[in-house]
Amino acid sequence: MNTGKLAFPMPLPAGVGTPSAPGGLEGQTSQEKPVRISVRRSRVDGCSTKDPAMFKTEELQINIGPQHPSTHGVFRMLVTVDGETIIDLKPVFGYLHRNHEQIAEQNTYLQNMPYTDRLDYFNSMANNQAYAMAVEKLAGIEVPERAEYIRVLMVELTRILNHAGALGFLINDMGMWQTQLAFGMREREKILDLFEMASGARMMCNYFRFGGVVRDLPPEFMPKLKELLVAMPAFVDELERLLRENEILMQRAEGIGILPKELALAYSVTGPVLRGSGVPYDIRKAEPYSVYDRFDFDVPVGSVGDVYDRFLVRIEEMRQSKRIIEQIVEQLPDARGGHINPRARQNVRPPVGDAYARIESPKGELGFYLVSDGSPRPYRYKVRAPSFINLTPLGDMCRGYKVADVVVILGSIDIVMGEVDR
Amino acid sequence: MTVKIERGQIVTVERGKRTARRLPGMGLLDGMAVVWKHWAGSFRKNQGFNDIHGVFTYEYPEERPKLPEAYRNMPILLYDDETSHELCTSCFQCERICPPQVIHMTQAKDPATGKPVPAVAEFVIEYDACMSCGFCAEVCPFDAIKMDHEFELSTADHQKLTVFKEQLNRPISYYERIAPTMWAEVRDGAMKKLQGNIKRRPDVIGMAPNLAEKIAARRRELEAAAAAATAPAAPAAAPAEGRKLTPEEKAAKLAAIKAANAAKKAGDTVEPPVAPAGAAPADEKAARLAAIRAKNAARKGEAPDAPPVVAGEPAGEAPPADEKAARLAAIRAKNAARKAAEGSDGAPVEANVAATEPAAAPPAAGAATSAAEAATAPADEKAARLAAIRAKNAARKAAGGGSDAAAPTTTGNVDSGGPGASDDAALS
Amino acid sequence: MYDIVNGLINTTFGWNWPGWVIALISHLLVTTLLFAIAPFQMLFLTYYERRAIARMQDRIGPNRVGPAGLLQPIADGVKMFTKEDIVPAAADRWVHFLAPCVVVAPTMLMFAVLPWGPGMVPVDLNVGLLFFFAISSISAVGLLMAGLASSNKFALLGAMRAVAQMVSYEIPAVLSLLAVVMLTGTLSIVQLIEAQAGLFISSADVPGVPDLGLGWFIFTPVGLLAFIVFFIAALAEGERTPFDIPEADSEIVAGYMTEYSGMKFGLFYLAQYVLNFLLCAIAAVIFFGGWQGPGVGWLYDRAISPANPDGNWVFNLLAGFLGVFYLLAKTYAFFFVMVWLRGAFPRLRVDQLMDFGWKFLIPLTLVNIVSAAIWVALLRWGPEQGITFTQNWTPILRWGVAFAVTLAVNIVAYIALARIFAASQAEQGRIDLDEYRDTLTATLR
Amino acid sequence: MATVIQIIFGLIAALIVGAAVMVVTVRNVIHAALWLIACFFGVGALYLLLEAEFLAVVQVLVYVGAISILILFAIMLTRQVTGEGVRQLVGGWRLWLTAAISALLFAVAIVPTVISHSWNVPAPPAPPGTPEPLAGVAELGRAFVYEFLLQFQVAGVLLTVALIGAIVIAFEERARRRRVLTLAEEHELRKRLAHPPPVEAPAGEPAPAPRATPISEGEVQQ
Repeated sequence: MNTGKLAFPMPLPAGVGTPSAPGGLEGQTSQEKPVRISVRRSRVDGCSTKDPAMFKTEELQINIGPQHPSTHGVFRMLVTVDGETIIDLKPVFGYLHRNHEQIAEQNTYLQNMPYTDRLDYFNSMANNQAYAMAVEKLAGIEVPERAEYIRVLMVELTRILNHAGALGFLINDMGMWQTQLAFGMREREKILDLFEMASGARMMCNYFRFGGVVRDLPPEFMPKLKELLVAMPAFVDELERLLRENEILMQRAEGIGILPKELALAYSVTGPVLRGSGVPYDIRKAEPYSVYDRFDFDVPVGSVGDVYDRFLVRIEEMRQSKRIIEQIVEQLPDARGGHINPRARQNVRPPVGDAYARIESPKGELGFYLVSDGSPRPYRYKVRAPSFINLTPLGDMCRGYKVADVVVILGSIDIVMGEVDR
Repeated sequence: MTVKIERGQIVTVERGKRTARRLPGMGLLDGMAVVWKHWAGSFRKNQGFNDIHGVFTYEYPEERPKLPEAYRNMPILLYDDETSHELCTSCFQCERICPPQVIHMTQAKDPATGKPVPAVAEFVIEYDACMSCGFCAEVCPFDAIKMDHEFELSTADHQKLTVFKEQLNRPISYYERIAPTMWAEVRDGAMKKLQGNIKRRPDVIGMAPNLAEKIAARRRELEAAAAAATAPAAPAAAPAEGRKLTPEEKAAKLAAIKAANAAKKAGDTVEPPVAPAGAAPADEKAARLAAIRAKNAARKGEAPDAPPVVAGEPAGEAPPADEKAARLAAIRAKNAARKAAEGSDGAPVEANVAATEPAAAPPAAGAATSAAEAATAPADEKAARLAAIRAKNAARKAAGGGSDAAAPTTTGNVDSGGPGASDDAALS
Repeated sequence: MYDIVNGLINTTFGWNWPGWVIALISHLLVTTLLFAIAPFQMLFLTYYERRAIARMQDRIGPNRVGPAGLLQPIADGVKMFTKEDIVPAAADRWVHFLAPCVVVAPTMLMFAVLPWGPGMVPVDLNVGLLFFFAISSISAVGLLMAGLASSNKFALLGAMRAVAQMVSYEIPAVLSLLAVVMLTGTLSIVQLIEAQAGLFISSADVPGVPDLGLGWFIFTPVGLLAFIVFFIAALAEGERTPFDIPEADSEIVAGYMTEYSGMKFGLFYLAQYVLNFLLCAIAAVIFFGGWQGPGVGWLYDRAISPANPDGNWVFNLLAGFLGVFYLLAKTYAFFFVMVWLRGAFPRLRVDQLMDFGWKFLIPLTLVNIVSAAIWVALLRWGPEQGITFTQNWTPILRWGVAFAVTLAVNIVAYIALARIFAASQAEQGRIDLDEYRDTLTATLR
Repeated sequence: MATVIQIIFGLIAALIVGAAVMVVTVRNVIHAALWLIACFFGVGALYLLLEAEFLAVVQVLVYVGAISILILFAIMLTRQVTGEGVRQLVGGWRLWLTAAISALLFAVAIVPTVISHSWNVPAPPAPPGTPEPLAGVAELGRAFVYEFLLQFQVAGVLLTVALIGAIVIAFEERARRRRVLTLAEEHELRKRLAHPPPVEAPAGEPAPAPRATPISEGEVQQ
């Protein structure tokens, strides 16, 4: 097993090293106590009260969640505040634990496919792809070209819908009463209509099979997709016009929840959160899987690493996804092969061994690690869930900000509790 | 910062305001303009995928969404419209693949030989735990199980969500309507396989139970076939069935008398009554009654009482006075017994699901109704068994009376009637 | 109302009841009327808001109960009434019980000075404007009671936020109105409206303009800036987005209302919507002429009024209807703007809200008061106050010069203050890390 | 009419006195503050009854709307709100003594006024031509800037000084306040402390290079 080694095939900006490199940052995570500093400084001599306890304020512990409107599921944050300033924040989760990995070890490989839909219920297609890739790697199943194109198309659509939803929820957390969320949901519904056409279900798609996808795109799919591609830039432009330069949003987002890039690497966050911190790490570029090496697209990165950067990176990623989809629409008719490898069987029985497959899911690096003992059921099944890993720096990111910023920072991380708790 | 990389570049997103031209507060006004545009555009419908304005609400109960063919909600079973034969052969593929393990089925057996038949006896899907993954429809080699488009399944009664075969059955024409191209792809193969399977299905096994008239027609067909065959002159007296479908004794008695008359007219030898053990009586009283009657008949050494015909059938359809009639009565009794057995298994569910059956499935009548009626009555297994045992004992006694040797061979099974049994009787 | 009742009882029936009885009867009648109107306003506004914001979000909104969903608020009200009223075990029962009453009562009292049409004012207080805001500040006490009595941290936080916000934003609201008070020289709301007759130019400033009821203060630079500031402050007072921090559901659940259920919760809701209605109405009254509009003045001149006792009551009726129509149209238009803002803006953070109020709005209103003084000096003052250079100007010229000067002052002040405010906001988050260097070194060892 | 006014006056006076009594007797501090607000409100109503509308409104605006809120905020900063288990400062005969002394002091102030006042109720109608009483806003303002200008200015300066003082204290308090560094600030500070930062990465790590070989399947499955 050599999967722990992260490769950085892209030139990194100055000052960014490999994950565990610079500045003696090892272990500099939430285990340490946060630094609280009180500087005693008397600006007006003689006016200062000598008694330090006189203005001492009391720390207050608040439970935000598990029943709270903006914790994105059953998630609890144990917040210690001084006034409105956060001194400490402990994320508490596990309320949605469903024993996913253990269940998966009781099921056959194919039977797990619908369960992966339920991990991150916003991006079932991406989950399917990661799992299908892992099993294909393990069992050595070839995927025809056309199937790969269809898969990439679906995952890029998923990325758009996830970001549309995530930005909507972020703005909703900021207090804009669901307007952007409704707009995002409108686009999401269109994409879900496409998913429904192809796979039969809107959210729990269960569309991917080992060696391809379950059925080919129906004839009415492509015209609809082309129509959608007309609406998509208009939607993103409108989103930018509505919010990008909105002074209130900028006040709420700029400089809030900064995650410096060295620490982002040290926390091993991935996805838009990492890219928002300025690290150009995208698995689609770093380790092109599927047919991603055939498309032109850019990797947007932020410069500061705050909520605003993550917001902008997501907007830009929607544009890039749309670019990829346009290229797919062009190239798909020429793709060879059918929608599924005809030799792929339903009941895979991979040889003894293990495999780790990872993709750039909309939320970050989604990996499936499978160990086979030669039986039709996985011996070990492990999910590397981006929501879970991206949640780890939450406590540190919130420290020093206000209570109202917590929900914004949480929203900018974009978690789905189904994936965090599994 | 932009860095060229392979097929693309790394772009640093541009932060903040793009232009310094603006008065403070202009960003807010921009946002208001966007919202205004949506408000002003909301007095028309959303035009489609390339439109980002206009109301995009579906006013649901009035306005139904157009579902794509591939849409899948819950699994259903298909049967052929013409022959009313179910496509399912109970190959257990779906039961095996189902991730949450909510599909259960039993295979049908030939009543005469006890061998398995490529048809399904009972098929249960727990809709409440089904995750609509569609694997069952995918793996089905006979295209018998398909995914339905019906999604309004909400109910206050949790029990309703355990669904039995009567409620799962849909005609092929229904599926063809909701998914024409998907059915067209598989139609030929599926129909060919079905034709092959029909040949291997004796009697009315494998026919959709909710198609009463079809089954009746098939029975008539079988009847004709049986009449054409030169059967020995020892038609089986109908076994005294251990259960009765209707609590109304009058109808039962009428039927019994008619059957007995018919048998007498035929002047056949005495056939010991046989109680099918597998048949669960719908009603304790009726079961006892039947048992007592069977006993009496055995003692008398006369023709036993014929099975009470299905309540729903008019008296005019009562057995005609010849040996054909006796056979028919036997078959009917057997079928009724089998159905009652199924019916009593699914007792709590069937009756109410039958009411919720969508219009696509023809309303159950005849046999199905009787089954449903039987189901509404509390099925008391103990009483049924008791009755069966009593009937058997009575039969043995009758056999011991030296009337015929066929009695010991008749087990508690349902396969006593018909020409085979009477052949045996004749031989011995 | 006194006149009507008096006329009815003493003149028509000839009963000759004493004056105080008639006063009592007429006041009771007015009070009953207003108490009936207020909840219906609230019911309608909730429906109106939900429909409007749904349209902004490409939805339809409530459309099931009654025609076009009109009965939806009634259904909600029935739901409220039938809900269980829960008082937390640790709550201060009496204070918990009294808090909604204390919140609702002032909003009802505020109706006392609101003129609905020409001659249709319950009480014409000579300090009506001040009364309006003095009374509205009482509801802050109720909010604080709710927060303190609930023994819930979210409720406490919400109450503190609400009260801090209300107290802070009262200052810009009152100061912005002060500019208008300077223009008219009265605190009586009725006189404020009467001063807004005319045609784009207040008839008080330029005598002889035709009375079309359009001499609204919004058409003066002073009034415009005052209106902007007042409306922003009203948003904060009424807890509307972007200032709905006290009940920011994504942060502190429902603020001070967290522990309330049933009709007590409904009372808070009622108070909030009635307050919003009143704030919109008062904005319409002060800056948009209230019931003033084309035709009302002409009709009222022919109606029975203290100035014209020989008028025709039909004109009373017509003027009343037209006036009420104008007022409600303006009020609902403002409420639509409130809804519009709710659909378009995220909410501010609580410290940003305070900064915005204290560091931007209050300086702006102070500048506006200066420009109001300039306006008054240029238009009204003469040699006796020491202003001699305007002596020979025609009224129109005076008006034009005043307009230009105050506009320039206000725009410059707005841009400059916005820049300064933005710079201060940008500066605020920054800290000098080197100050902390030693402490951190000590902490690390 | 006069009877009605007297009845109303009686009610308001009862409210004021009753509320004032409750303020000092109630144990719960918050309840005391709320009774105090009721007392303020009664005083405002009394002003209204005296046709001093402006004063009444200002009383409500300032006392009910602002001062009472201030008091409640101050109470929120105290630890013990309910007052249970709080030992009273004085008790028994000493309490009565304290009350007597207070009453005496109050009497010293009030009795001469009561005795010297001519109690002709109702007030005689003012002869026509006398100016309005000093309740109107305009008169009040005029009096402030003509008659009592010095006092007005002194009061203004005093308030300004108090405001500045409050700001100074607040600033000092802010400087003294515990500051929690955010992650980015802490990181920046650590970087500065560790200056110069160690540049080279630990050996064995792959050097960043464009298009490094992706992890191959075989490598993964070894």
